Amino acid sequence: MAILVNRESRVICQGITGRNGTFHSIACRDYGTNMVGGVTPGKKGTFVDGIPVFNTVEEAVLETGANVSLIFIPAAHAKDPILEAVDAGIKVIVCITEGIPPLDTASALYTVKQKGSVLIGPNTPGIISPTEKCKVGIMPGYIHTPGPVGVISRSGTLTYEVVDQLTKAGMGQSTCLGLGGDPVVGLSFVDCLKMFKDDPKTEAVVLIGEIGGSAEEQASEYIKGEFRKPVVAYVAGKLAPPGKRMGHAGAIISGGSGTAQGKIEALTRAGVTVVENLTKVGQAVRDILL
Amino acid sequence: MAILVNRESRVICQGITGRNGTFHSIACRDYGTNMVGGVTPGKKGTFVDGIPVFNTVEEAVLETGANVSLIFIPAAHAKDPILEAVDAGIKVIVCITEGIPPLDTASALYTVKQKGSVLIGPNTPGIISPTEKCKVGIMPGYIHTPGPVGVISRSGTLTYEVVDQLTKAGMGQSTCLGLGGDPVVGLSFVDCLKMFKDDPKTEAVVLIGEIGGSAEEQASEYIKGEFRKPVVAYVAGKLAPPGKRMGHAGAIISGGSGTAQGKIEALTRAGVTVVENLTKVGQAVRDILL
Amino acid sequence: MNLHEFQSKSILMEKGVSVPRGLVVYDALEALVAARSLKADKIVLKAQAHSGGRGKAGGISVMSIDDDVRSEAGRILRMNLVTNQTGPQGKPVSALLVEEAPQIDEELYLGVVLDRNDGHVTVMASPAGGMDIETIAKESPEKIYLVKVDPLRGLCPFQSRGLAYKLASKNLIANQIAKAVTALYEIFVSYDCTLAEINPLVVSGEKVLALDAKINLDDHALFRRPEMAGLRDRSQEDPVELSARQAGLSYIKLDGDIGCMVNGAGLAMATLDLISIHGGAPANFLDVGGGASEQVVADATNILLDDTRVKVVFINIFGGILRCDVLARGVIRAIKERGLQLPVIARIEGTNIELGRKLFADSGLQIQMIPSLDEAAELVVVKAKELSAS
Amino acid sequence: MNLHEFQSKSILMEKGVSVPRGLVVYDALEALVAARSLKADKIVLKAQAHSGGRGKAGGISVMSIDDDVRSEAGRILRMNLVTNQTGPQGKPVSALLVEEAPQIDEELYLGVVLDRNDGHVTVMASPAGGMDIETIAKESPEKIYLVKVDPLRGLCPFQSRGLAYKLASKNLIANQIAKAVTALYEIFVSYDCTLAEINPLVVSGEKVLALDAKINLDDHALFRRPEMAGLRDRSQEDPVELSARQAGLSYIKLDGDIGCMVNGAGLAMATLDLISIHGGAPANFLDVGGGASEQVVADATNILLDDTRVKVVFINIFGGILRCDVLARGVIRAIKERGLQLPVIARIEGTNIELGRKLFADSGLQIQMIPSLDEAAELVVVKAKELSAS
Repeated sequence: MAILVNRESRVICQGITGRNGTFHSIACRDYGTNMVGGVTPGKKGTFVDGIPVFNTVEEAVLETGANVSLIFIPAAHAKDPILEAVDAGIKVIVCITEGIPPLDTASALYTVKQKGSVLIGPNTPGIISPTEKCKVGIMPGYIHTPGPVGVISRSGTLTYEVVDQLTKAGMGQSTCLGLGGDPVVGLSFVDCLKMFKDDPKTEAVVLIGEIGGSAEEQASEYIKGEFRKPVVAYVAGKLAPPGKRMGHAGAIISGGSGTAQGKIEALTRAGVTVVENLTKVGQAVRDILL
Repeated sequence: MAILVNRESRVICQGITGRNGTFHSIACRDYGTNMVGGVTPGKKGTFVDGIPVFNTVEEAVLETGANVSLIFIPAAHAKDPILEAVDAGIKVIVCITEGIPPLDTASALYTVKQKGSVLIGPNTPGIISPTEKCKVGIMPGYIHTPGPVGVISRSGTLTYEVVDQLTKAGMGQSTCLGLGGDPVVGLSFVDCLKMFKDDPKTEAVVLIGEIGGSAEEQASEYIKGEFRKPVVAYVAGKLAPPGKRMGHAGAIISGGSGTAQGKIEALTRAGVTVVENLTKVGQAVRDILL
Repeated sequence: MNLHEFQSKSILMEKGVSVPRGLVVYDALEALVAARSLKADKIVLKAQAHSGGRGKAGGISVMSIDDDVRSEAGRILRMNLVTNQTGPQGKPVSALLVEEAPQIDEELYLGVVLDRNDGHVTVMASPAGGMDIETIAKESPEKIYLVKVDPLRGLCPFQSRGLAYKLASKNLIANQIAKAVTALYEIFVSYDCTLAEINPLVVSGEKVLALDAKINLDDHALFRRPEMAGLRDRSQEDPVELSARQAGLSYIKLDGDIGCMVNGAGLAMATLDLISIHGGAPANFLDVGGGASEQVVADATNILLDDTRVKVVFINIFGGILRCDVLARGVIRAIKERGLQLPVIARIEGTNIELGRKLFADSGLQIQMIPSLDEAAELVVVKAKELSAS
Repeated sequence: MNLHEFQSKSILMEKGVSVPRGLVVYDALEALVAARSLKADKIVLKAQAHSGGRGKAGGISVMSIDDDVRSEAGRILRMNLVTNQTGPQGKPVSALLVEEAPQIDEELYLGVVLDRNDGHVTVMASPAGGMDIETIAKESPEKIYLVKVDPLRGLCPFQSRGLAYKLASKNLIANQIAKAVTALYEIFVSYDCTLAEINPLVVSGEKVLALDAKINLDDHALFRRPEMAGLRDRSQEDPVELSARQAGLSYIKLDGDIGCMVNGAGLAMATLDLISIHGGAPANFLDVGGGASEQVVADATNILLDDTRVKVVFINIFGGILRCDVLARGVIRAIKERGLQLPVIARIEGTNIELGRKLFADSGLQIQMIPSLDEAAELVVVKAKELSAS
């Protein structure tokens, strides 16, 4: 078991004939993912290393029964393929693209939610379920190993770092996913915790947060109320530069939340084991589960 | 009992300080309607013959618990007040305004349906429930009388004509409503038939159709399948001028439906009593119910 | 409000859709000069009139540049174009479009309408364009591809692309079709159209061209596009219908001799039906509308009385917003101003009916008031027949 | 990309929002002439710099027209403006805005942001505008009115009106506020802003004026508004950060002496935290990004080595899309081109790690490879302290 993707997932890649699309479609298939097709308008009838290419997602779904899509489309045009995937009935959409104008993402996300699909990202490394041999993303597959730990992260490389530690500490992973680093993303910590709650193969969750927004604070509330599996958290950015202030409006809308210290305190109050030294996350999980 | 509005309905008028708004708000109240307020931006704190005026629908709902709105706003600006009513939680919106650009109506209607409200009209005489002493519209109240007949119509004056006949024939009405004469309207015959089906006080329904569209054909399908109360129908436009053809596109989308003869045949096949002479509708209902 | 083909094509061109090279001319010599300037072997002369079926009616000629273009252009420009859509009175030809006749490899269809049944703007496309598209729609509906557009989201690029790849496999062609689909949709919504249609959209070598186009605008939304008013061609409209519309009335000329004044489109149609049931023939459809003022009623009365074919006037009013007293005042004023020559039969009912009846009764005019609609209609027909016979 | 107050106000004016009459000047004499031309008793001189808190830092002066405007303007123009938002290095004053100082009856607040938590553009309004708005937001959140805008529907007129009537009861004022709300929202979405704010929006007699305005644009969407590039004021940006951005890097200067090169913003932040845990002080935040090329890595290396404050370089890379061999090649190339002066400690992991290690090992450069991140961070701090002490 795992969340969102598994052995049965039928995955297509939108933008498969581009450099990254081709590279990662094959890398995902090499990992074990059931890559059933790809989409590039005008390339119908061609193949990428044996994977059939279609003109539209609708066609790809009709021909292959695809239900998961991995998107590599340049940021300026990435809104349309997300909507195309939703309309074609794709239930899990993984958008790797970084730097999509946030208003485009917000608009696409509205339709995603309305139609009951799930958007992972944008600006995410994707999702991987080592227990299910299914990778839909760009993470280095070899650092993962099957096991009982779920990983949810707002950062790409930080996830790799933590997964690497987990694997080296003998703590395999059920599913690891990156929420995405853009201002607006499809999933929150809470959304994922709800799914991990119902996943019998997940015994503990690692939550990797960072400054900004209030996703960690919301996760704390949820964990305190309903989440009974152990959670280990790391929050990056205690020493982060103040960054560009968003005028008064940012402060008004955030109501003062968003600092690393505030997030760490909220998580601690919720009973989460918060690790301050990034390199000790793997050990902390091991201490809890073994 | 009745459909959509009743003795408990709390009605506001958007555009109450305009000529028609004032006239008909008072006429509705005179008929027995519970007119709890009106909305005209900038007129908060004033009264129209004792009815309090508010700046926004949100305020009016907060202060009066309104749940039905009657809209008299010029066509060029009528989309906004419909959305305002929906967002403020108004469940039944009666839009009298004629000639709203159809794309405006279509766009507003999308939100109306999404939020689970009901739009009567636009370009409708409104709705009246004689049994409940509730009139939300511009129909002459005195021609109505309480009784067991539901009336659904695509035309204003044609409804008055039929209601007058019904009353003179001793056949009172449970609820009469005009769907509206614009290309895009909020309710269909089928929507209303479903409500009349569940209304124990309605024993028969008069359906007043006209050429164009396929609302009557759809009603026929529904009646044949599920509607067990007697239905009397009149369809205007057998001799109608051919009108402006909508190029090929109109014919393609309608698939050939839309003529009075086609509608009459469909209704007849569904077991509806179709009256060809308008002046005999009242008598036909009487023949069936008595 | 309907646009001419050349006006529609000019809007399409602004939105980046290619059309055959061409020029609009107003006389035969101009047509010849235009044809030569196109430097094409084959040219086509197209009558500009608000009607489909122009080809079958002789309004479209494909010619060689060596043929007698001038005579043919003159013939078309002088035509009164009677098609299956114009009625027997026909339409004048307002202008002549002189175009190169491109090579035609495929004829496709694109159309955008607002589907009244579900309130969605609907984009239609078919690989089987041309004059038989309606038959295709009935007999092979699977050859018509539809996209229902979400009103808030609008048409997305992938939807245009999706339709395009159903019509063409070559990328070069599909991209041009997708562009035309997007353009046609954008025209439809930004101009508040009732119809935007390209039929046929032709594949001509490596190019995609709008060979014919029809764009009709919704009169109710013209206030948003005041600049479009200049494109209205009044010569294509019946002058009486035109002046009726300017007075705020909805008027359509019919073939009979009974002049009708009714309030509400539904009741107006029903009144025509009722006259017909009793064996009579209405001269017109006239809806004075819901909120008519005394002036509008007077204007309506004059329009009826101006029609020399009219033998009897039938007034059928069920007052709602329109009060019967206002109606009576308008009718009385108009008749008094011009002096009554025709019999008037009135059946009025509804708001302020007593006052209305009294005004008519006190007017001193010979207006026959009949309370029963059926009897009134019957009487009108009888009167009309008497006067026809005499 | 941030705009100056005067640039923001000019966009507001285009959208029909009134602002105080004023002129932008670049020297003191111009300021005097501008002030006199306004023919106002009271004027205000406002330093144009990308920072809030200008008033407290001495960058804003309200003066009588009879005061020594020229000297005061000169003082402000020569300032290095150090506010609570600029950091100790401050910001230069790019220009001076000379405005009439209007009568102020009320100070309101309007702001538009994208709420990251729910993905909705959010319009905020408060009757308690001015510098204390953040305190109000914390202590009296009921005084801040929010409208969450449906992304597909956009802001409706009734929503602007609704906010306006919460801020003002007089129709004349409320209508102007509603117009400002609509304008600010439209600016936010049509320019892809990260922030659009009017604070305060003042009621001045019967007029509503934007007394101060702040519009920041999202760099990711600038491709849609190429014309906005001309409004960028590079003098307000740190030159190193600027050149880093032009190289495709995300770089922020900090106060320490350990130069950091990391891939990924999260890992970069975590690396700073780790250095701090071990008692060290990073000189910068530097994220080379996910898909960096060899050239970008070389540029990043040069930026680190150019910084004279840097004593030790710490490379922490977990290769995903960025392959370790690409990283190694970029670092080696940059160091070989300039000759190595500083100790480099590298901890690399991830895609093509073996190849990366081999490249470093074979390079002949003294780059210390430490497999453990924690040990690497510890060693970097020790090295930096040694070098500081020596």
